[in-house]
Amino acid sequence: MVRRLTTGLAMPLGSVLLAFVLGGLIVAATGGNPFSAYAALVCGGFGIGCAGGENPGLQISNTIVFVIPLITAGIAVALPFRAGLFNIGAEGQLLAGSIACTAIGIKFSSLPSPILLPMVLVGGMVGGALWAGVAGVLKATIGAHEVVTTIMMNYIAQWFLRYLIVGGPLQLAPGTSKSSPIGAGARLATLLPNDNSLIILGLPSSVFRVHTGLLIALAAAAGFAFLLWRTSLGYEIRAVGQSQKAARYAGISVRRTIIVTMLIAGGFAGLAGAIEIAGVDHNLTDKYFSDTTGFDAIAVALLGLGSAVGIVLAAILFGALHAGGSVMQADAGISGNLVFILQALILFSIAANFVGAIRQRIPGLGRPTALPPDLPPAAPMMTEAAAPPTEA
Amino acid sequence: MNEQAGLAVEMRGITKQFPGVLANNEVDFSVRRGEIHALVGENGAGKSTLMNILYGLVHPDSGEILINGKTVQIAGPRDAIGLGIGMVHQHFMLIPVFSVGENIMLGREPATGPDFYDRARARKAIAELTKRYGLALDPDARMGDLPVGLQQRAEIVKVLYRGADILILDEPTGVLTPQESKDLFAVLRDLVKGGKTIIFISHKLKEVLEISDRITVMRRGKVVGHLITKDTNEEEIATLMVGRAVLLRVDKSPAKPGGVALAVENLTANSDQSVPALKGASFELRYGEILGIAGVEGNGQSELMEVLAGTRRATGGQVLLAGRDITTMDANTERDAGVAFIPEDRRGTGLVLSFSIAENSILGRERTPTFSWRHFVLNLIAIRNWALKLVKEFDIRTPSIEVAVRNLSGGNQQKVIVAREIGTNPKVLLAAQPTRGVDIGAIEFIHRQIVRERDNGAAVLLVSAELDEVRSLSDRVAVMYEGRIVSIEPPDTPEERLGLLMTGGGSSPSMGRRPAGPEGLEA
Amino acid sequence: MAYKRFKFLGVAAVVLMVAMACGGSNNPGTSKQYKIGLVTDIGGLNDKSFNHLAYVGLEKAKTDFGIKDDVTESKSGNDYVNNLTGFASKNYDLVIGVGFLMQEAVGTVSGQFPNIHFAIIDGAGTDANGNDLKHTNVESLFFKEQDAGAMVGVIAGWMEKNGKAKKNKHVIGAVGGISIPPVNHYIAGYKWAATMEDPSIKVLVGYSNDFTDPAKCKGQATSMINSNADILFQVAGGCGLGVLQGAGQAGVYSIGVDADQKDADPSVIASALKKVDVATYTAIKNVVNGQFQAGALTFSIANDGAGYAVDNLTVPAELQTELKTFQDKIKAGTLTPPADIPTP
Amino acid sequence: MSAIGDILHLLITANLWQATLAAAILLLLPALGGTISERSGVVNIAMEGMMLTGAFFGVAADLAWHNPWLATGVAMLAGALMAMVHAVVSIQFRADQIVSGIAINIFAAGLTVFLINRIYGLQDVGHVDQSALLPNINVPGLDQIPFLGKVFFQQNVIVYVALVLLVLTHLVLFRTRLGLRIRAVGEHPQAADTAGINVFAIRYGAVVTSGLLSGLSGAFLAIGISNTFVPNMTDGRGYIALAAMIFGKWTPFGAFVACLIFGLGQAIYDNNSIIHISPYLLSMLPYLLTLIVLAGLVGRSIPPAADGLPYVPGSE
Repeated sequence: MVRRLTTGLAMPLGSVLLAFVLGGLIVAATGGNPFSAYAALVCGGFGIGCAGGENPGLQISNTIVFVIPLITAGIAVALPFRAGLFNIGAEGQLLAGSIACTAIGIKFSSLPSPILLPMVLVGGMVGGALWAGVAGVLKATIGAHEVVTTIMMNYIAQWFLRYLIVGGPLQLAPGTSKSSPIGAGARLATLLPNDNSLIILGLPSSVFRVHTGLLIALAAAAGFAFLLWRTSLGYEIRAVGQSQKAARYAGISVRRTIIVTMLIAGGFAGLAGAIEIAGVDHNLTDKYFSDTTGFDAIAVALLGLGSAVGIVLAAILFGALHAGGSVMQADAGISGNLVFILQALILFSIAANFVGAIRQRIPGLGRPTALPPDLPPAAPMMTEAAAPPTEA
Repeated sequence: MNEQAGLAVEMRGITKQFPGVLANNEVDFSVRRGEIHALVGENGAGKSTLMNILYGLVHPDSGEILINGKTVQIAGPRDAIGLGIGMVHQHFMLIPVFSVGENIMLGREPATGPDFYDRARARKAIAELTKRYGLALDPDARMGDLPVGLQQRAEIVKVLYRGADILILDEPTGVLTPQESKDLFAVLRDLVKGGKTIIFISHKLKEVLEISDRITVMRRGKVVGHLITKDTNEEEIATLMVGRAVLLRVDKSPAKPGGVALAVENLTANSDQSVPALKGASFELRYGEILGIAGVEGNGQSELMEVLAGTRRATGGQVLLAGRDITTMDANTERDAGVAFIPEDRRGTGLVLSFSIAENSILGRERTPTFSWRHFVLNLIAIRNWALKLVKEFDIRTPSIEVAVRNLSGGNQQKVIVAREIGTNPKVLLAAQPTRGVDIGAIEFIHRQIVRERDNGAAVLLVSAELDEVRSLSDRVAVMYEGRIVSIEPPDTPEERLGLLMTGGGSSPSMGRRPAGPEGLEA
Repeated sequence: MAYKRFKFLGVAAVVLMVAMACGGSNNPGTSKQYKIGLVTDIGGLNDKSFNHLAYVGLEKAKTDFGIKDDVTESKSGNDYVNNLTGFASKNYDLVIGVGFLMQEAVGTVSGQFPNIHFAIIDGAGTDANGNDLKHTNVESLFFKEQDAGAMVGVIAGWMEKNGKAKKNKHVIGAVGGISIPPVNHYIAGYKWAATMEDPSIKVLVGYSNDFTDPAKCKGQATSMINSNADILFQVAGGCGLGVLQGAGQAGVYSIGVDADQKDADPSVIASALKKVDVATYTAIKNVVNGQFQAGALTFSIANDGAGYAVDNLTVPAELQTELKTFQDKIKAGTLTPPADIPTP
Repeated sequence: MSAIGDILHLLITANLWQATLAAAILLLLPALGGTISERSGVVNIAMEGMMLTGAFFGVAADLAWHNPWLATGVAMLAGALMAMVHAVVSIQFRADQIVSGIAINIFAAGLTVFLINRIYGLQDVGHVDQSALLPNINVPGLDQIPFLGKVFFQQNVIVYVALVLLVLTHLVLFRTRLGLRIRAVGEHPQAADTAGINVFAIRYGAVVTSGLLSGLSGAFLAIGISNTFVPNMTDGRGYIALAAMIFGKWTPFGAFVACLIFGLGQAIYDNNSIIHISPYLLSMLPYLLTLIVLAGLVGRSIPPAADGLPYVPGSE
């Protein structure tokens, strides 16, 4: 794995660098100062070199809060990649997870934390798993392409959520667009005491919103790595991803593997949603209408080359970008949109492996697809749609 | 033949470097106008690369090409076609969902009005061609429905339609029945009479000797010999190809058959297109013998092997393994029961190319107690030791077991599969095309391994498209035709008789598949 | 759905301008330069609605008081707390949150920074259950949208009654974005007043369930026009522009919302004004003058915080007086437009 | 009266079907583009981004020159440029075409807002006057036909154009030489190449065409149906068009039928001021239907053989 990492490192790093250069050009071309912009971005993301009096601790805390769901959601995209599946549905699965988590957290709000917290987290995972399972089953049984089905499931989740909290059963009160909060027992503790009077780094400790979900996310990353490289299932997932036929001839049930993969992936995405509810919001709000974690997760998975460590690093980058965007606007006066343009550029750059091209497609590094050397390309529409995996 | 005729093709000092491989190294190659010139060599010798260069699909790093004495630049197929060069590829360049007519016309379609495809004129054009060269085809048939023989015919007509004078045929007989091959040869001779020049790529020496006027032999990207067909023989060519004397027979002691290992009772199964492919095959396989299955590809051999291996569902019939019914077992259970399977498509189904040797060495066994704890957590040490053992025993040439098999030579890739399957001392060994596309050295090694298994008492079922291999390796030869075992013969049965049996008594060339269009068009 | 991310991306040049402006900002007199931070909701600065107006108020305050102003646009709901905290932690004198979507965030952050003044448009600092926490450092700026709605309702009703509309079938319409309080207040006043003017009137109310897609709102409008509505009131932000344009194409009248939208389409005869700029300006003024007052500040016709503009229409004297008397009655409190849509 | 009854009553009004057709056309154009692109073997989920870009530049150009036709041209050009990026990245660099598509959509959405800032600053994108909009045209005579007249002959000019393009696309794909080549490239690029067809040229052409059509749809949305640009005004239509394309099994008329169904859903919802309908179910409709089609309940949907596979010359 370490080997994979080092050999793969040049490509993602180069891609990010390239994206930032291009982004800088766009800023400059539109009359902005890329250096001050990036300086503010770094300050906002990592609390380093802040000119506008930002509190470094606060910035880092904010970044981490964004990073937590990106890690778990990133895994939800990366795992299916390994099986040759392109899960664009992390967002929908995340929403399903947060919905399940909230519903349980409200229904059993009186239960004590040791019981309720596991309930909401597992409930979130189940919700996400079921949402992804639809795509998995459709794929495994009649070969419906998962890219399309997951996109559709994303929309359905979106509208279902709106229904639930705008006039639906989960609505807090008429005229509101949020649910009532989950029980105290369903909430993840913050790492620092949630206390307005206790002063840390010159700020009330309650402003540091980093919560124990961080530990869960890191554990999830470790579990992902273990599953992939140290278990028979992971082996089978990778085998199916690299060659469905070979896997089938070896007696591996391609259908079962596809479904199981999607279920697990959905579980991770659902976990991301549950953690957001249990750790940050404590209720479903309209913020989830505009949530994009599940899409950023695609970039995270690609940039992380589908490896656990890579995902964590990529999640940190995108978390920092998100958190830094606001500061960049406040301090450097460059629109936060730049962050999204950067993200798109990074995607292009990885997808096309411009780096590889620039480096004359040096053998071993210059794989001209979105995916790192040991990842299969997203399966072509046809072979998938036309020929569902057959079993003996 | 007209010795004095000028050169149709002359390639000088062609060099092409692919990542890791020097595919062509200073190759000089020339073909006289109006001859059939055979280009022979083992897989990976550089034949196809050379021809792809001539056809503009690949661009040489250096060297020059002359057509009819004039230096030319061939940037792409368009240029090649313009120069009157046509190529019939080993893997047909046909679109199954298109009609024969559309396939032939593609790229040079007749048009009416603004740009409408003119079906009528297409029909007429094809009718003329088929009349001129006696190559009957139904222009409206769906290409996917034609038997290979006719598909190849369509490929040839396609090339002729483009006005080719120089035809390149890449391994044209690989997929043909002996009868279809004969027809093809007749066609080729006619074409040459009609003034065409033909380059014939093959590794089947008998055919080469039968059809060609001159022979160019390649080995490891270099030309190692120019021969006049009538002054040479199989041994000479083989020696040139391999670079050393090779014995074309397998030496093995007579078999000592034991009890019945596999009893196959009127087994039926469908192909991937879910049309019946196996139509009631019955035979017995005994321990300590090699039963070879001779047959034209596409007569149900693949399906038979897959059903026996448990990777394809049988639609009827019964398979008994030492008396135990295994008809409906899946691959894992069968493997546990002692059935090992060497699938025919090495790269496609036998290996996960991006996996390391170690990983491939447990493919399908990743949940066995040997390699995993509780069928879940992999035992990396056990896997490593196992892989090292195989590499040593089966002489797999590799720097380490962590190398991805993608980076191994075809022969070593095949050895990995053979090692994995034989390594567990199976009771029954199913070997489908075990030596397809591997160098002669590896062929010899693999043959020895298979014979050794037999001598250790295993029952071996062998399927091969190479009749020679079947005859030289088997103790008994079962001939398969139209999804049935039509006869079981001793290995020394003359090739002519086997060929006849393989073609169901050698009637129409389109057998084994649905005939296309009216029978009248055939032959 | 990746597009959702950009559903409400705002304008950055604004901020650019702000930055420049700040560079050369001179403030005569006052020794201390006040620092004011404005946080938009996901609508962004050019939502053609209250975020935009809040900024206008901020700009006015800057020229008048020479304050240092900074703006952060929230890219998603995740940013509210961060952006508010960002300004608070830098000891800004006033942090303004725009939009009721930010209620909970303001409630949280104002609790963490008791010494920082906060103001929130269209809401209060609440807890998760939506209860006002009544923090003493939070100024809640509420609006009586129903007042503005009522005034344009008068215009619509009067025209129907007197046959001044296009079809005169006594049918008018209102297209809302999503059925939420700020939207429904407008419609409530509109329907209420129109019915008072013309008892025989029928008021169609529809929701596009969208705030950004003009085509959706145009569809709503067209359907209403097909049902003989000839005056359409849009309460759907960017989506609502489709209403104005649809009305124009069908040759009927339309009514704008929040800001004066007479430029959006010739068919716009009036606009219901919600003077968020005034409110923002007032909040800042109070801080500068040391008159910050916690609790609710309600902006209505009475204090000129809400109102209407007559646009592409020459108002008959009769309607003039009608509007005048109606407005006076509301100011005097003898008439009180309802906050909830009346059901006949 | 019950909602069902109301809907049934609606279904016999010409107005509903007029609205349905208009809404459908908005989806049809990108769907046609997607069909052409994927028939040539390039997966295209970037219609959303191309449409959005087209909408923005269409408005910008119309505001500048007050000429809807010129503006429409600019919109199509803008869509085509976005498509070009997709083409270069996924054909030349053989990038994963889905990732490239996602990137296009993100990029377009980011860029348009970024440009609003640069060009218009705080003043919102202005409003195009009625005179400079793509006009609604009533076909003389025909528009008087009861019912059908209103549905088919009292529409925006783009609707007529789109219907022509629909027929044209069908003819080109399935009756012409060019179409034969496009499909050949999408089914078996190697075969096409060895037949002397320029695979890259065909694929570039197809992808760029999808950009032109998506851009046209963007213009229809921004300066035909509405008169200004609102960030993300396309509101996911590119994705619904994708669904329609699959629903229609990669055929123009199939996609058109799908678009009509989706359009009908929207048109019915537009009447919620008269009858009450849950917005949520109707909003889910297109996606649910697509899932059902994919589930094979309405016949399987089989894309071109080489759809999504980059072409490597000389490979087998």
